[in-house]
Amino acid sequence: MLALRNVDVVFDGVIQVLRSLSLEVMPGQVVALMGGNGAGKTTTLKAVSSLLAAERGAVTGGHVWFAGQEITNGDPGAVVRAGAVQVMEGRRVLHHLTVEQNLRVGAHFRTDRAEVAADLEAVYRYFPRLKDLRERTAGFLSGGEMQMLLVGRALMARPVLLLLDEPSMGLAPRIVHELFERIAEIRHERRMSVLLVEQNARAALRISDYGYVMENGRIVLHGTREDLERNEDIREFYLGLGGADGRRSYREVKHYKRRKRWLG
Amino acid sequence: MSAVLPSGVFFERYAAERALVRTGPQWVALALFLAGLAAVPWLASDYVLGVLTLAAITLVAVLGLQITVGMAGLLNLGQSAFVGVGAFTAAALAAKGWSPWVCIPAAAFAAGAVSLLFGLPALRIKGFYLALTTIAAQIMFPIVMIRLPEDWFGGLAGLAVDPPVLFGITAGTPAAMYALSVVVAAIAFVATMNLRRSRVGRAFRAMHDNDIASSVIGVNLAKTKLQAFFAGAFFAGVSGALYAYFVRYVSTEQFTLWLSVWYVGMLIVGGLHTPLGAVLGVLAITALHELVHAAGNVALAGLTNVSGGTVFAMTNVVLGGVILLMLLFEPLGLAHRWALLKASYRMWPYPHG
Amino acid sequence: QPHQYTISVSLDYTGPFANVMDSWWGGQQSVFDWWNDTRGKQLGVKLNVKTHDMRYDPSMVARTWPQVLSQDKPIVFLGMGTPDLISLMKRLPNDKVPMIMGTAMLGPLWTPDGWHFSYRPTYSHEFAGLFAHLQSKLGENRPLRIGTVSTQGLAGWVDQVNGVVALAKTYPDRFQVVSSQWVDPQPISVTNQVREMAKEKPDVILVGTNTAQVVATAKALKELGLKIPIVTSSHNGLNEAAKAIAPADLEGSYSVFAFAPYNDPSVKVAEIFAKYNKTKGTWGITSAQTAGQALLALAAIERAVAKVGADKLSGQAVYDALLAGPFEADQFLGLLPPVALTREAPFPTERLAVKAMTMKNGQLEAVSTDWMPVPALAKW
Amino acid sequence: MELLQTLCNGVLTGLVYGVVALSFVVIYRASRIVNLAQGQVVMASAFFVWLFVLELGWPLGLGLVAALAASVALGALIERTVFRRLIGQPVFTVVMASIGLLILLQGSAQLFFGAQTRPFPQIFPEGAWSVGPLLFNKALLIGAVLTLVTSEALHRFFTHSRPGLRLAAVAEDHVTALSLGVSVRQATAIAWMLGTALAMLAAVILLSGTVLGLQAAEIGLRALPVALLGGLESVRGASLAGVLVGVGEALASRYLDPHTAGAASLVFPYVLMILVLLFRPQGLFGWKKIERL
Amino acid sequence: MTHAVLEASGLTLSFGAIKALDNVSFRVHPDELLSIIGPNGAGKSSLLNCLSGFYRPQAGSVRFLGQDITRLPTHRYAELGVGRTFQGIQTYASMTVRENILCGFHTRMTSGLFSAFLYWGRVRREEDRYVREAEAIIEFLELEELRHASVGELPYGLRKRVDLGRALAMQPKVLIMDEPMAGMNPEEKSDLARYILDIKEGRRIPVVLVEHDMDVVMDISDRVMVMEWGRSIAEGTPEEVRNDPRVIQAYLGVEA
Ligand SMILES: Nc1ncnc2c1ncn2[C@@H]1O[C@H](COP(=O)(O)OP(=O)(O)OP(=O)(O)O)[C@@H](O)[C@H]1O
Ligand SMILES: Nc1ncnc2c1ncn2[C@@H]1O[C@H](COP(=O)(O)OP(=O)(O)OP(=O)(O)O)[C@@H](O)[C@H]1O
Ligand SMILES: CC(C)C[C@H](N)C(=O)O
Ligand SMILES: [Mg+2]
Ligand SMILES: [Mg+2]
Repeated sequence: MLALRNVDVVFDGVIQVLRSLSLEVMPGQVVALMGGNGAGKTTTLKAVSSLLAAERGAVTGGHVWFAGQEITNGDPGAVVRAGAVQVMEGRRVLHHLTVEQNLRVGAHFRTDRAEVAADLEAVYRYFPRLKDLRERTAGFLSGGEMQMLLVGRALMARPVLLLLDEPSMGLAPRIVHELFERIAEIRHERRMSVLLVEQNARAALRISDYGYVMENGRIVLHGTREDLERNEDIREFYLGLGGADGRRSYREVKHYKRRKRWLG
Repeated sequence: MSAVLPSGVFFERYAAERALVRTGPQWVALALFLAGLAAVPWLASDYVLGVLTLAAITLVAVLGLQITVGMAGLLNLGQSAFVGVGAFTAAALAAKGWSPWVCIPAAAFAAGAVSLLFGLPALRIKGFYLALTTIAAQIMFPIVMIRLPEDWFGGLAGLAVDPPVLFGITAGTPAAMYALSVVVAAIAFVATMNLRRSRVGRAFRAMHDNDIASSVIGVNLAKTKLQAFFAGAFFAGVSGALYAYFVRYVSTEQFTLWLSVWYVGMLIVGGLHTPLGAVLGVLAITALHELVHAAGNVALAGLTNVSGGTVFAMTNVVLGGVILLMLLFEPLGLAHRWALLKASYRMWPYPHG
Repeated sequence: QPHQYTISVSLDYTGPFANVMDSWWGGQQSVFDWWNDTRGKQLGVKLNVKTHDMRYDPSMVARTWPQVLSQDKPIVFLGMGTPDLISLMKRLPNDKVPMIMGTAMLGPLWTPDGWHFSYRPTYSHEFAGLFAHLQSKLGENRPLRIGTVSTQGLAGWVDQVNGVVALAKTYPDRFQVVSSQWVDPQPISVTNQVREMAKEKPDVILVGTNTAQVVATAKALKELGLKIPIVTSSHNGLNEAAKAIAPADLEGSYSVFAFAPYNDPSVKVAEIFAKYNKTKGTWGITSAQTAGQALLALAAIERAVAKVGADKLSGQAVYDALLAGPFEADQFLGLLPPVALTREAPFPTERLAVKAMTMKNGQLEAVSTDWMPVPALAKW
Repeated sequence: MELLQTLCNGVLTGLVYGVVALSFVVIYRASRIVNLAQGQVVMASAFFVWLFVLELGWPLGLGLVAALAASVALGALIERTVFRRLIGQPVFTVVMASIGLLILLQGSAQLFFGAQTRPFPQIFPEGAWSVGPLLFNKALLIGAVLTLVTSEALHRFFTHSRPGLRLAAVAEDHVTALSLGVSVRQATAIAWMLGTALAMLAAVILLSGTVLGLQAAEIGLRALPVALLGGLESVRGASLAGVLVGVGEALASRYLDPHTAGAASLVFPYVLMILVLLFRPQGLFGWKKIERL
Repeated sequence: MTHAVLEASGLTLSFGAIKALDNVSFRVHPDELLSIIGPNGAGKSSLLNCLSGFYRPQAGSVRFLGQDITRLPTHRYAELGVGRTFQGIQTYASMTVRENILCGFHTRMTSGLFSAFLYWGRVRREEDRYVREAEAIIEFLELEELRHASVGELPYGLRKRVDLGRALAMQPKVLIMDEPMAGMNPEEKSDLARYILDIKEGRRIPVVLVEHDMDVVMDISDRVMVMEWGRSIAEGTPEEVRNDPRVIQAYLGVEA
């Protein structure tokens, strides 16, 4: 489905962010991509969706394959039409359009009107709150409402590969829970693959088949969900599970830095 | 991109780190540069001297624009009207016998004061819409100037200006005007750099990046916007005063929208995010302008069958083209190129940070 | 070997007057080439003409001037328009270079003791000459009713109206300004304004600004079914306007200037232009006006050569020659009336006369074969 | 009655401003580009008309079609070489680019066509129709009708069609539009082709039967306040604001100019614009800026 | 519990038909960390915006240290000592980390336009002093490596930290934070939690925290207020709130 092979990404001609990164998503698979702040997760997604150019960045080495075609530094429109849709971080709704118009823009290239209408209903079913807000100007939504709208809008494109950048950010726990259930559900319904960048690793891993961990623009660890859930470091740093027993309270975190790096 | 210093250079005090000139080699370069500037009158022809003088005068106005547009993010397409206000003020006072020590500051304050009038809409109007109110300043400028009583600013006729007298010397020669303009431009440059690294300059930039967050941080947006307009026009006023002394006559036709557009063009080419951009932009555009002009005059003298209009239309074509090319290939301007060059030199031989 | 001297010329190839520059420069260039070929040879003088594109921009003039001085060392400078005047007026007496203009002057420049000269008075003087003529032809004893169309914002345009207003104040029994309309420089329609003005029953409408306004005014008159002659200045003469509208629509309109109509058979310069012109310009009002400018410069140079000798020409010598009494008309090949310059004004104030052309049956023809005298005007 | 005539003339003139303003709006609405060089684009279209109809002497209809094609081609060229490459750049950069374009086009027009004034073909009938005591300039009246029809059609296109929705997304934010697979390139291309076609219409209405010179570009500066007054995002707003400005200007010219020696009508559009913007910073019908924390 | 630092009473705010806040009252006491939680769109951010002067409530009042500040202009809130961080990214992208933090000192510093041109004497000394203070914050937030990095190029999480630094520079008497933990992994969250606790305990600045991460909220809050539909529906210790059936139903879901 999706394969990145030894991808390097450089911004501005001088700032290298991804270093020989390789990763793979199989059809129908949910793959989690984890890593600390600045590891390059968002950049990885953009390398796939070809949105680097707008920020003066480019893939300078390696190849990106999607659905059997090379899309390295491709045209974002073509990538979307081929079925890979990114939900960007930063709540980029179309501010002056209504919620429903935002959703419709998500399906702007589809000609199957009836299906689009059905998908719209489906999105409202996944996020009932959006249905209440359908006539609302999107720029006035609350942070979490925008986040729902973004995911809904991406679904309107009927993606075969959904690139989710921290979808749970800013969502209430109940909604996060529901969102991940939805994703799991939709993925089964539509045999959709998902590349999921998530800080909420517990929730993410639960619906993932496979996971990658990034540091400093490189993949430092990867494996099946079971492998990762068993890994000590993952448990500690991503799942927030201290050692073998349960969670350590945030109140008890010590002052000194304990971070252990996989790579220098 | 963060500033990369040559390895081995570090600072023991924060103050030293924030100084404008920081390393030994930088001091040497600065000294050489100043010596070069000082030597120009002995090396260059009167025309070149005139060109450099005008470049220095222009630089003052463009530095002002860098403050309003580059730092504070308030698009100003009426800078030449403010230059005009300065020029007329200086000319009127000079005609009454005041010395440049009075005329130049007065011009600066007058231009600043007028800019407040047009800055007021900025309290509500944002972004591109604001640019239009500054164009309005530009359009109203000649209409108002001409209608003011003749003994204020000369009315239709405009005003003649005598060469400035400084320290008892009449600065009528090209070399003296050059010296005056370059010194003032240098002061303006240092002042702009200083502004940038202090409280008010930071407030300008903060407002530029994110105005509503800034207001919650405690920046009084209304005041800050007016300050930004004032500061930019203040420089324009100084530039106008020098211009009056240089051309020795002021009339409304000299301060056109076209000129304002040029100022902005220079800032774009140089890079609007740093005062260095203003310097590079003014120098680059002036040089290019002169080059095209010189080539045109040669062609006109040599090839009598070439229509002058054709040759000289090239000025606009070349200069407009350069602005576009810069935006396409180096939207951050020459200053950014310069910074990258320095960085890659310092990090050599490693291509990426 | 002839003695070589330089004359520097200000042109505008990239500013607002670029459209007429070929003819402009052609007028000067052909006269100078002719002179070098003929009288110059006899006198042992060769004039090198250096052109400078000043873009009609005062700062360009200001920064080019030191170079002109040091490299060209001109004995005369031919100015082009207001920018040359305003940036150089104050400097010329120090630099000892006389400047000769080909354009009409403006009221505000009417100052004594300058080194800048024109054979033409102000635009308003020129209009006054025609108005006086028209008033005398009215057939009844009443003032000529004048309407004006102009634009605020450009000093030169406003001044033309001011001068005519001053004229009417000086001779209330002969002239009356009945309506002044102010319009956009590139108006979409001036029908409203012209209709407003028509209520005051003007005999003529003065449009001094630009061709676009002349055309717009003519169109408005046609739309309103009115026939009122339009009076224009030399630089946007009727032939420019006639490019856009049928000559019939300009029937009866005037163009006025202080030199002879270019197509007047008595104007010998036309032949010189035909022979010597190297530009793409054509013989017309513009080239006639600058040929006159060159001729005045040459007349002064010849007089200076006679006085100081071909080897000692200088700016001072030419300046002295300019002020050494009237130049008679025969020096100007039929193009100019006698020119009498004094220290009092940068242009002749005595023996002033103008000629005008009018559109008759679709053809431009001279209003009168004689020079029309200009009523005396005080500074306004 | 005279007042009525003044008002009618104001409306007609205003709609000429309106059609130029419309060309600003269309480009903005489809691509978020504020093109300060729009006056120069109008001038360029006018030169094309002159070229085909008068210089090459093609029949009027054919000449106009050719000029339209040339204008649209120019628009496409500008889009390809400049604005397509600026996709994703801040609005500021784009405005600056339009300033560069302004200078470049002004120079190029002089280079290719020269600066002399020249006739412009009579495309609409000359003269005026009289309706009762009122006179209507034929060219302006036809132009006004064309303007209104075009503006209504464009309004429908932008608000009720799927491509219109796509353009709205682009006008909102280039990067977001890209991430949705909306082709920003296509949108800018459409914007420019529509924009230049409108400029061509504006040139014809504005200049029919008058003179053409490099100064024709100044219409851009007259129409810019109109575009902002109506709101840069509003297609209908452009013609309405045009009417407001036209009528106001006509009244100012009639009642205020005699006392201000012509200053009033010259500054009127700008004063009106500033006053309105003080109360509605987004213009009469523009999108209100959304500020959230 | 003596007098309140910050006190809101009867705050009501609607946008057209939407009631973002409906008669909300609460107090923030000295040395306390008050968390506000609630479903998306409940009105939490709107409430914070009222407290920091960005929104004007249509009814009700905000009192700060005993003074009614409801009608003061926005920038005066900061001057008086209401500091805040923002939901999403609101840092200054074109400035360095240190410059961002220095901006926080805006109301504390005094130099004006003309003295800035000169940058001499008092201005210079003032800059020196505040750079030192900024460095203290940089050290506290462990941003030393990045002090000269341009914030626009920093990843999300670090920008949030810069945001906090800027708020600290405001030398606030109360710190308001809107979803500071969003987009962070547990490790980063624990760092930030530590910072927040240090701020509250070390600097004795009371904190108002809006956050969706229940682990964090429950661990570090002294008191929790729950909002729904613009109203406050519950208030109490984390323990009380966690077990409140209404809260579970509206907000936490089955999970918690
Ligand atoms: N446009 C850009 N120009 C320069 N550097 C950039 C740019 N975008 C990202 N970077 C750098 O690339 C690195 C990776 O950023 P990226 O946004 O991909 O991280 P991330 O893993 O998504 O982090 P987060 O979890 O905070 O979202 C960061 O160090 C960042 O500074
Ligand atoms: N400026 C505004 N204009 C119109 N409606 C607004 C505005 N600000 C907020 N709202 C509305 O008020 C309601 C509350 O929004 P608010 O941002 O306060 O929610 P929140 O509790 O912070 O939610 P979240 O957890 O999702 O950020 C929402 O429905 C939102 O659409
Ligand atoms: C070229 C001339 C027609 C210009 C105008 N009369 C002037 O002196 O500026
Ligand atoms: Mg990210
Ligand atoms: Mg919120």
